[in-house]
Amino acid sequence: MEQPLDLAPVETGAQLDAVARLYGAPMLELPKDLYIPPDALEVFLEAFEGPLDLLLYLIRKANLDILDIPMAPLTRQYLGYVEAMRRHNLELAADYLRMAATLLEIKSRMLLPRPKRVEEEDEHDPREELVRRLLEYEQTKLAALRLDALPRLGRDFDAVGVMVVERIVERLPEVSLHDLQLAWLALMKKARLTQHHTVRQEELSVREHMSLMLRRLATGEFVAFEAVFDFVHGRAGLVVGFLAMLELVKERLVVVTQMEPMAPIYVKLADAAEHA
Amino acid sequence: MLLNTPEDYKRVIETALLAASGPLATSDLRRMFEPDPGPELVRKLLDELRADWDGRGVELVQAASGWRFQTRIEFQVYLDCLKDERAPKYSRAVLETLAIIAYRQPVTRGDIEDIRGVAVSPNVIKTLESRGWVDVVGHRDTPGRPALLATTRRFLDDLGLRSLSELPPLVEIERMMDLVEIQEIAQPAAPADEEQQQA
Amino acid sequence: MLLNTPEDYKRVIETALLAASGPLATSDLRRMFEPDPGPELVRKLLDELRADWDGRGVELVQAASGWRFQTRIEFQVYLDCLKDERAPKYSRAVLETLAIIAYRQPVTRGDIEDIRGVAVSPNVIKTLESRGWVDVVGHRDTPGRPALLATTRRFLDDLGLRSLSELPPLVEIERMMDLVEIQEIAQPAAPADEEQQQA
Repeated sequence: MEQPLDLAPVETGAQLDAVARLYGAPMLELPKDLYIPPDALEVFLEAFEGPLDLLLYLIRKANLDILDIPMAPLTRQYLGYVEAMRRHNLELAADYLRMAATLLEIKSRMLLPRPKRVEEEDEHDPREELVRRLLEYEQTKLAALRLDALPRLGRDFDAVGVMVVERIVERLPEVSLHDLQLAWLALMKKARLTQHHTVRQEELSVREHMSLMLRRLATGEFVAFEAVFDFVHGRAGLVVGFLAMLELVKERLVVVTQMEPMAPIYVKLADAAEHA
Repeated sequence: MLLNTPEDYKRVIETALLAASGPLATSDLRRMFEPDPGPELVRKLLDELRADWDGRGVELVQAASGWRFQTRIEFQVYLDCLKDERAPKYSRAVLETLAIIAYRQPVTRGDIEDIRGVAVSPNVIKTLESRGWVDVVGHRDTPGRPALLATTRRFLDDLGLRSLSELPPLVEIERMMDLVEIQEIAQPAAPADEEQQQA
Repeated sequence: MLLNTPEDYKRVIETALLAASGPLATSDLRRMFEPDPGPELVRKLLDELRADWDGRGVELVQAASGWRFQTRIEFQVYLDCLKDERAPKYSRAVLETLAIIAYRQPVTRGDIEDIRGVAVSPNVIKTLESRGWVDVVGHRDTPGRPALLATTRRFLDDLGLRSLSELPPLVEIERMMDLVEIQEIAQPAAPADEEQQQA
């Protein structure tokens, strides 16, 4: 398949700009003689975004009617480029080869004699799909140019953003009861502690009283037994308080002393007692 | 500071818009006040503000996600002198891919490759994603479940558009068949570009 | 855009300062113009600008490294409403430790470690103490005399509880344990979060 490259005429550098503007891509013509410096070919092909772009260029350049593309010369030209690429050992993208096969197939189908009087709907122009793709791609190229021309933040204008002066107020995390509940649930699940660590409501009151009593005894002094209790909550409060006291004693957190039967009872923090 | 007159409200709105890091919706602006002045008053004050700023170097515009003060294009040539780096210039591959996503969304990478006739480099998509203009909005229910790409609100904001319907209309296929017109359309009407290159 | 009058220069300077990401020195501002208007004119225009902005929500100030527009402090209360900050959240370690102290008080750090199965970082306790939710109510009479931790009055107040017995009933928790797998718990089902995302 040794064909001379049937390229458009050589253009001067001055014309390059104009061509580039017409099609939105930098165009570079190859010299007409047979030897093409590999660099030039590479640069030429890099100007195209792919086979569709190259085909569009060839069609528009030659002023061809896109609805009635003469397949033979177009295919010949296209294959000329592909062959040149191959000869110069340029990495030939698979997309270019696929397009070559498509063009050859369309060309051969157009050479087939058309059956007479075929129903109109069945009569497809073999070029139809190619034309559709070319037009769709051209539409995309134009859309890209228009998008690029829209005023764009950072390039054509900037957003205004003056400094905000503020006194820093630290925001502390919020914790909801739900969060606590979930945390406890996760703990129980993780440690499989369900059996040992479930807490009943009553027990919570006891625990609260334990903390309260410890606070009351915080001075480390002996405190009269009655003074440790809360009388405002009535009987129930006293019961809970007593249970809390028993728990504190059991956990050896407090020491309860009585010098002799019927004498006043005193309570004191266990550690304070030890160091007294 | 107490707000008594509509003028006071306007000052607060103006200040918020001047200080905001992105566009503010009218609902955002209303959130600042207690009681809520309602959408009509806020809208009216925004219109007044826009008129107040007429003829200045900064204008109040409405983009997709709300209102924003932005510099006028004519002032960019001066502001560019203060910038350390030039705004990125996108390649044809990036711009064409963006155009396909913008006009035909949601699309897969395969759709883009079909239209452009070449493989899409992952860098092209990455460029658009890291600019915040494109993201994955789902997956097509076909083998491989390819990601569906769409443009973001940020894309509209950055181009000063309120919605996709404000994109320049696609050139109709029928018109493209006329070669002469194509030449006119294809003229990149971007004077800003040229200025930048000179700068 | 050509600049003819000092007023034109002032517009450009104002625009540059409004759009700048940091303070601009007069030397920066002069760089925008060709020919250089000189420091006196720029300084004079800056003074004029400062006066122009008097009484607005934004003021022109001279900082160490140059001039900048900034919001007036009185407007902070309004601008704060626009902040899209997520409320900070305590780590799981902090929440679990707090739950253990609340439900099992008074407890030592060792108790907490036994229940959680991992070492408790001193920072976790410090976080809860500095919040005023936990304090030391005594020491256990064992070797090392470890501190006994309990929740405070402030903890109850901040969570809107009158007493510890108003903590979520654990019976209910146990029932939940039977019904659901933990996976649902892993998702923070905080309605506040969703509201923020909509905003």
